[in-house]
Amino acid sequence: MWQGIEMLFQHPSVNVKYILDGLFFGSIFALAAYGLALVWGVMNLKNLAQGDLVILGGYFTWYFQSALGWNPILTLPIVMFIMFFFGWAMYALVVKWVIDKDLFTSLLATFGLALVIQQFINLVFGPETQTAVSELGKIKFYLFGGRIVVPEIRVVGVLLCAAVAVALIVFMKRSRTGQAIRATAQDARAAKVMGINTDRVYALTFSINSAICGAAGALVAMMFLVQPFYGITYSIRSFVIVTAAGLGNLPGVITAAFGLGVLEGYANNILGASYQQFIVVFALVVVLVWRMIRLRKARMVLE
Amino acid sequence: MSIYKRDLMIYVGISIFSIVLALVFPAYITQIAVMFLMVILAQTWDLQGGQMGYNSLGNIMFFGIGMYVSAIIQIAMLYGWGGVGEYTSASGSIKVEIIKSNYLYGMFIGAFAAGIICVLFAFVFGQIFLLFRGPYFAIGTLGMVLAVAELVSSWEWVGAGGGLSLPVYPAEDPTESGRLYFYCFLAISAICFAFISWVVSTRFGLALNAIRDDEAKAEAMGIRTLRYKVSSWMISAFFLGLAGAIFGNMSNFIEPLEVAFPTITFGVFMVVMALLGGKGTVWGPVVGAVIFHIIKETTWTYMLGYQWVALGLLIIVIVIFFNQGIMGSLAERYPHWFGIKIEEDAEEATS
Amino acid sequence: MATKKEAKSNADKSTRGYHMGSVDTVISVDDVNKQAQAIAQNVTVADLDALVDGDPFLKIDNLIAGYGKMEILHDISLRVGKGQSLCLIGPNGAGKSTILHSIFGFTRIFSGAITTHKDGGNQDITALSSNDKLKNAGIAYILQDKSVFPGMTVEENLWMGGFLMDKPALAKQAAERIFDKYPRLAARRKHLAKVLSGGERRLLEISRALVMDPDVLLVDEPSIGLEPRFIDMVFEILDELQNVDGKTIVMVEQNAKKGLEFADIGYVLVSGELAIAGKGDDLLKNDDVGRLFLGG
Amino acid sequence: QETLTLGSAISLTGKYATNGVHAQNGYEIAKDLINKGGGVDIGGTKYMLEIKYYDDESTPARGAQLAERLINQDGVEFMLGPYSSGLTKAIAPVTEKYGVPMIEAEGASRSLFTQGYKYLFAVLSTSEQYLASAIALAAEKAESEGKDPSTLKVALAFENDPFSLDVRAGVIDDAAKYGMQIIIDDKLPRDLSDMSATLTKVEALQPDMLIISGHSKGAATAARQIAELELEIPMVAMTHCEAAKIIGKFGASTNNYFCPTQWAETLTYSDSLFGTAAEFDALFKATFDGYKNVPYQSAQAAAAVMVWADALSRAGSLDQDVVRDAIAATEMETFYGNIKFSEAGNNIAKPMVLRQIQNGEYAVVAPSKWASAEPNLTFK
Amino acid sequence: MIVLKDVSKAFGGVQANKKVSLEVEEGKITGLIGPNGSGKTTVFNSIVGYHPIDEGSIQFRGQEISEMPVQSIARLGLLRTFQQTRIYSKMNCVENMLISTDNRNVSLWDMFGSRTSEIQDKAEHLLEFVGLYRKRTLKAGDLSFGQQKLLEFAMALMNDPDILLLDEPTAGINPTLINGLIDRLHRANTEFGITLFVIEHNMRVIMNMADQIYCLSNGQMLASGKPEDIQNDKRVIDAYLGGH
Ligand SMILES: Nc1ncnc2c1ncn2[C@@H]1O[C@H](COP(=O)(O)OP(=O)(O)OP(=O)(O)O)[C@@H](O)[C@H]1O
Ligand SMILES: Nc1ncnc2c1ncn2[C@@H]1O[C@H](COP(=O)(O)OP(=O)(O)OP(=O)(O)O)[C@@H](O)[C@H]1O
Ligand SMILES: [Mg+2]
Ligand SMILES: [Mg+2]
Repeated sequence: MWQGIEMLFQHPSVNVKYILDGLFFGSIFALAAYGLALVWGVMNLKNLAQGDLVILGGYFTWYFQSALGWNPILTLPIVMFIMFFFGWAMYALVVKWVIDKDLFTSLLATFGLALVIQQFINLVFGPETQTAVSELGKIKFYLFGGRIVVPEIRVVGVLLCAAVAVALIVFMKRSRTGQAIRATAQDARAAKVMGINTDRVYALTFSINSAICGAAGALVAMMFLVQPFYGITYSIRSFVIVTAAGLGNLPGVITAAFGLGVLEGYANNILGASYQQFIVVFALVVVLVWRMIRLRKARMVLE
Repeated sequence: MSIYKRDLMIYVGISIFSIVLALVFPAYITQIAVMFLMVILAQTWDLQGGQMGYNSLGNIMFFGIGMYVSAIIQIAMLYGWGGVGEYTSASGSIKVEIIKSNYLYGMFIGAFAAGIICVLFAFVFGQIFLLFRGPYFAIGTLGMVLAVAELVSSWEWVGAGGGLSLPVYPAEDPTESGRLYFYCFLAISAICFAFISWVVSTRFGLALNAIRDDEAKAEAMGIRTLRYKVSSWMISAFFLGLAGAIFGNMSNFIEPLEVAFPTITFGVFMVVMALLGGKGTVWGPVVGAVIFHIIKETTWTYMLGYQWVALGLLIIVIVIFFNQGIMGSLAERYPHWFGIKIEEDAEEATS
Repeated sequence: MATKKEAKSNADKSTRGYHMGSVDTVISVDDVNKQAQAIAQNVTVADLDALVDGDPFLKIDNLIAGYGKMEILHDISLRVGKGQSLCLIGPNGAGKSTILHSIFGFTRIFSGAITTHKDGGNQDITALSSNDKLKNAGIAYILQDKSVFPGMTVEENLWMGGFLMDKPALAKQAAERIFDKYPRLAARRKHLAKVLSGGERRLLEISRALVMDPDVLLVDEPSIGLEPRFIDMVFEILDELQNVDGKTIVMVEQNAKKGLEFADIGYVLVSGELAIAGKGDDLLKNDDVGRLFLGG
Repeated sequence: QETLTLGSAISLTGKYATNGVHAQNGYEIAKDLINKGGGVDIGGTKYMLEIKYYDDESTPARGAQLAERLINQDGVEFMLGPYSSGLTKAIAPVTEKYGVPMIEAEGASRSLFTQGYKYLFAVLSTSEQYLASAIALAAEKAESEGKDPSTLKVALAFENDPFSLDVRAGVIDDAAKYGMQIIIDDKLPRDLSDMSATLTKVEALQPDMLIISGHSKGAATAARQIAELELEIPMVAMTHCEAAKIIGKFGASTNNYFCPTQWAETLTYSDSLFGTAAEFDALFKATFDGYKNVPYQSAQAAAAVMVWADALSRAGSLDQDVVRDAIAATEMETFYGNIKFSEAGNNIAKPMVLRQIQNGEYAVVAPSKWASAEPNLTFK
Repeated sequence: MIVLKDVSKAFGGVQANKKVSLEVEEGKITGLIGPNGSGKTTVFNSIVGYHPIDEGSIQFRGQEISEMPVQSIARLGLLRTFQQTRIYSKMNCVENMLISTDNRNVSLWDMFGSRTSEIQDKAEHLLEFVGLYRKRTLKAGDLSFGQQKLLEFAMALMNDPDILLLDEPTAGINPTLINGLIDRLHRANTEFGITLFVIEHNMRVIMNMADQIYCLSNGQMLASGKPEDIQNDKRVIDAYLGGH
């Protein structure tokens, strides 16, 4: 532990590295978390299959590269497109029937969905870990005498994250469909009375989420690796981020995601890699307790 | 009160039946033992999830803590406290002769201590986690169990991620240990059933239901909600700790991530079972656990490779079509079985 | 029309807010139901037709509807003419809101038919989806409880009212027309709806329903939870809508005196069945109705 | 003609699914070939082999239950092992209790063979040997360059599971023997997909050796991220290179990595069933799609089935204790290597092999008996 | 019994209560009226501890309660009902009543106490009192809107409160049933000696019931006095009642 802390001072470039990596990885987490915040906010759906959608997107990316030889970065829109329709199908088959039920029904149904997706991937693509390689160059720069190499795909990730965030904000504020989604989120029954087809809005929201997860998955395949049963880590991170940020708070989601990325890096260094999940969760509990203490002062509860 | 007694009689009947079953088909004894474990898991989950409306995803933590506490105590009883670290780092290659009475004594002391320690954990954790509500509680407790599992798996003294082999029950007849664990699980599940059905028949049960239906209202009525919530968690923790202790002995080899804190298997199964049977009822979790266990063992045999798909689809179908669970649907159809009387008013009928 | 309007306005003067009066008639819930069933007349469709001015514009025939498996409405018929107003009263849980829900398509309809008489032809709207109801059948619904979009501005709320219009610009024009009409709203157009007071919200809800320029307005308890002055204001608005703009209004009102005074036709609903139907003023004078539903 | 059923709980889902399937393929190919050749002759009767599988979901508790089930309900009298040391640890007490002999091919942990099990036999070398030759090689190289081995700095990144921790124990012992300094010792989480924090430390502290073990995902993650970050480490050694298919995925960047293996197709072993190691390699690739290199997990699984066939025919009886003794007396050569069990049940006739990736191919560099190439290694 | 002194409360920019002072006298029925959004519910919430107040003091029988948590205040014998009715919807009426008993002296051990027939009798007696006896085994959620209001009222009585705060007890209830409710409120006040503090928009109700009425407007105390005085108070008429 002390050794890790010492290193931070002896090799200052390490700090830059952790912070940069935190941003790069945070942007992936942020993508998955946007999606979750969207379905949570609009449909009140706590989607436990979030991470599995990410992994599925990753597998499509991998498949296009390994079987068809397509460049993974260029296939990203295709993956998003496919995932959009996949999301639509999932909505029509399962999600539709549970959105107006209680909290746990949706948690459990999406957990069932997660199992099915995992096994679907396992049966179709096999259980092996897979990666997609984007043949992009690397950016190098020198700081504090150290050398920092940034694979370009990580920059792409950050840019994509920013682009999706902006697109989402514009879409929500400006487009009629976005307005319909917002209206449905605020009061579904009233939206119906306005003639909004809430069912379609839900389907669309879930599909957009699915597409965003697909994009995150493509990045995961290009930066890390995918394996059919790895979804849960991304699900948990998404929940941690959204819970910590609070609903309907896009800047909060981004901040929390980056914060989490950086925190994981430092925790890995100081406590050791095996405490990674512990740190994620511990951060969540700390944030929740802190928020609760503040609310308690206001004699309110976290609900 | 009468319903409470009737329920107990039925449960005693079931216990006797399963003892007979286990004697007639000794080959299935382990599976029946695990079935009773499932009953315990579902029932203890339901005390929060069903009766109190607090959907915990982390109850499995007590199972794991119980397992480790009992394992360590048993080892310490054989090798002394100083010997635990040595034993774990040697991965079981240190052996002492043990005799049956020794083993049983260790197991019971270990199990009881496990229960008590779990109650303490529930008390402490409850002060924080039971202040969260809705999804925050569910996600918070999920995180809690993942974190505890990771801590345990980095703790060298208890064997870290490498796991821990336990002393083996010294019996000549290989089927004897199966019977032992079967009776243990049967006994725990019976006591657990009796205790939980008693407890929900008292004012305590009403308070839990009130918290489930409207916690803010309960608070506004002056009910000390936190006290009830923590007590309920402590009860569940006790039985989960016992169950975990016995399951550890049954498994022989324990390891943090998959055996002791199996969050995405047992941890989720307990919820599915309670929902399948009907949450918030005394019998729902029991019925749900039995049916789920049978379905699961069958699909694992006949649908090899697809069994998780089957399970996933099963969960989806359950939540979509049996939102009330089996007992819930029955209660709707045959309310008088459940003591719900709709009093048809004579006066109204005549006028 | 004009003469009628004057008459109405005069009648309005008699009741203010929740009105005053004695509180001596004490009847239990069960007794109300029982006595209501006792005085229930066998209301026939012919009776209903007789109350209508001209051709019925909105018709319900033998409607049986409910939620899930539960049947709430048993064989309900309803008739209201163009430009008329109808008020449903009855004890809590009688199924008043459920009738409005059924017209707009929020319930499960077991049998029966709902038709509108539009552009000279009858249109069966029983199975239309809610947005077709609004778009094609010209029916707008004002819900019983809060239904503004709290996180949107007043302006945006009105635009949402025109969500089904072909072009967003049309919705904006319609919103401008409404702002011209109700300066009280125009003053707050950039404010979020959640900061409005209860009365302003109700006004927003009503005017939002007007963006689509519907023929029929379904209004559920316009006065619930409102302070006395607002109640009068809301009824004035409704009055104007009916008598100046010629809208057809079907309304539910617990503040029954006020509702019946306002409406041309009154129906009394008990346990999902029509107990009494009559002209609003006649029902007001009916002693049984007064005792059972108006508080004596 | 009769059938004889072997039972096995194997990981078809869960974290070990990749290697579980490799092992299952190994069992299948050997079983089919033996059956094609007329089955096993036991005391004059020809028996066809059959294997009953259950999916243990990579969880030990489930594995133990399934072993009970195979033995009690399905009446299986002879067992094949599961994948991974953890699962084997859970199943061995059960087979031991019932006196069911089990020949396993995938549980390498040393601690399995210190428990005094009588019915457990393993065809593979135990895990502390995995990377021992890598350490020895490094020490040798350092000396030949005129450096003191004790100046070498070692970085370790091991998964937190029974197998990898055992490998780690072996490495630490060996490193201590040469007095090497361990400057990084990270335990990797189970759901590992990112090691950049560890690699950042590596970059900062510049160790001479980086040693990694974390099943397939550990190898894949490390190979990718070392390349991405352009780390220059004189020596990189990792387990599970073949299983993770790192050459195919990361190409030239994996050159010079050292990979321990239980077996290689270039070894000179042979037997009458599969022929030479190379012939096994060819047959396996022809039978199962998608293998560029045959993972040793499959080879040793096949060898375990061969040991069964051999021992059963020598026993000439289906009595479990007779068969056990026959297994204990095994002394045979297979395409996979020589097999002879110690008192404790592990195979002591076969050394581990260390290979290095050179020009996109695996080349054996140690032990010198099979070495086909000189190790490419210089310390700065 | 309850004394508010200069209580202020703001939500963000909205000043819901501005230096509100009032007194509720023991054994009497006190009314609180005022336009929508004038801060009536906010006064209730401040008293029972739903949010902290910005300034001022709230005393109950001379004890400062403005910083106590909700449950403790309730256990002093100060109870409220909600504007949107709140009952335990999945429990039946009797159970709703049983759990509403006085929590002032519940010891750790009493948590597991069984249901005594004494309490059962009291519950049934009170259900009869509000006219719900025949519905006692029905799930509370299946009751109609008005019956739920009555049940909530009965639950409050079950608790033996010293004072009961009622937030629009008659909103959305049929006028004739309102009469019944008023009758019961009167009886609760005289027979059980419970002090009542009532928010109402319905003048027919409040004028017939209250001994003393306070009128809020824009968060400030506009007027107070006997019903007749309030009814004729020019300010109240302008701000609230509208011209008669
Ligand atoms: N969504 C629903 N699901 C099931 N039952 C419902 C639903 N909504 C209403 N009900 C039931 O239908 C019956 C009629 O309800 P409805 O809302 O039409 O009454 P109402 O006459 O409008 O009463 P109120 O004056 O209280 O508004 C009630 O018994 C109610 O419990
Ligand atoms: N939690 C809150 N957050 C923000 N503003 C609030 C909150 N609660 C109340 N307000 C605001 O405070 C003011 C007073 O509200 P309050 O609920 O006390 O009014 P009221 O007198 O009870 O009105 P009504 O008769 O409509 O029930 C209103 O403007 C309201 O919008
Ligand atoms: Mg209604
Ligand atoms: Mg209010």
